[in-house]
Amino acid sequence: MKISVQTAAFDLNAEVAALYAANPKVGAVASFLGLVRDVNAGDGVTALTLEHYPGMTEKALARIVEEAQARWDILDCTVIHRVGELKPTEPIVLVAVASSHRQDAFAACAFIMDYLKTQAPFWKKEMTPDGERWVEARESDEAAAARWRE
Amino acid sequence: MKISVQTAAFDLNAEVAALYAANPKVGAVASFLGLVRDVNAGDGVTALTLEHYPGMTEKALARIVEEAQARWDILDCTVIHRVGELKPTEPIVLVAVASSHRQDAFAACAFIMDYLKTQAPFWKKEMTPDGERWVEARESDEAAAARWRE
Amino acid sequence: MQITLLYFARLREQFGTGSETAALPAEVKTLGELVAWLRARGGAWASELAEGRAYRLAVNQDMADPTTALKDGDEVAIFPPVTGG
Amino acid sequence: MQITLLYFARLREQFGTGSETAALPAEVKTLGELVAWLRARGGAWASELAEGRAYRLAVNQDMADPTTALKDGDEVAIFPPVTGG
Repeated sequence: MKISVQTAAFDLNAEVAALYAANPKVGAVASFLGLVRDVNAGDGVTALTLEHYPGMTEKALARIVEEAQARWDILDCTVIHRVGELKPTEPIVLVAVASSHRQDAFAACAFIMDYLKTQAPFWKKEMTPDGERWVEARESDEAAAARWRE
Repeated sequence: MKISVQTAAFDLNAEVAALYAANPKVGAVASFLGLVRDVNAGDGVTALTLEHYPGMTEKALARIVEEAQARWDILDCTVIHRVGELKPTEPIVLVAVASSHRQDAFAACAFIMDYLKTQAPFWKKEMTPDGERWVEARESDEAAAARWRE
Repeated sequence: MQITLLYFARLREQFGTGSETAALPAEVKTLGELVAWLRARGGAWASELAEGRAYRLAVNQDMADPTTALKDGDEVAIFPPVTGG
Repeated sequence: MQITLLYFARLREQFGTGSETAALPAEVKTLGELVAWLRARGGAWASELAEGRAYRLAVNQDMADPTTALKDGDEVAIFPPVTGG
């Protein structure tokens, strides 16, 4: 398991290969890449600054991964979340889950993303032509996380 | 949209970047990588040979992608399936879906994989210490595809 | 009418060929009647296409079922349930 | 008792600080009582922590709620709903 909070970009090939190349039990890797968009809530976004709570971030992510491991058969997993200033089309987050079978990989990957969105202490500030603004949390993200508790 | 049936390996970085690097509307890329495992149904697997039905394969994959586009908001999508002889830990299939939002990307990616598993004319033959054998279709794959029709 | 027949994977191996051109008798008008006609060849044809065996049918590269009508020049494929991905 | 208080994102900006050390009066025993005590400072404290405003609480880097009891040396964080990913 790898959890990293970092300013640097990451190498998708290397991160995904690290999950399967040395383990021939892996039949499936589901992954998710979140990217900075140039528009949000109808306004142009020229850059994004990501703030986090050092210490709690890693702890929260580790707990989310543990819960995913308890629910599904996971062979390995990587969560990388970037912080600092990012431009449109830059990757923000990678969640990649390796499993013997695809259903476990898909479900665990979606679960980790839904929980990360509501439980991990990151905050986005957007730069727009009208100035800076903190991104508001979305009800739909709370609903997405809640469906795993049904 | 890119659909490819090929013997060559593919570059995950390049394939995924092609979906988002030039399009700042993309906020999410969900991807799935299927790999050759060294064990199946309890027996060791030393290699896999993938046969397909040239012409129908591409047509079937294009139809599956069209159905995904009709169901979800997809900005771009890539499906690559390899054929020929592959060894354990080698990638067999990549499905990557770009969308503005993660739920569409995840759902479309899982849907395409479930349909590919039951509708696209590929067949796997395994080499085991006891000889060659054709892989049997799994009921669970039919059930996975059927749940999208409910 | 004349059609092209394609076989894949286990069926290709069992039938000893991947393709053939067949001139169908007048009474063979549907995919289901075609399968029955092939089954009557006996041997691997009878056993692989027996009732209860799992096989799939395609006409002109689209999945099809036994009720599908055939026409001259069709490309018909018979193969085991698919196992890619 | 003495605790460390951390503020993030919009709250950090509105309060004009990211952290402080606070000596709590004896009657402040829970997170809910701590928030009420901070709210009584007025200004941004009153408006950002008003009833009905959305904020989240953590104690020693775990999510917590207003009923959570405080103890000496705790690291308490107050922040807006998270928006990463």
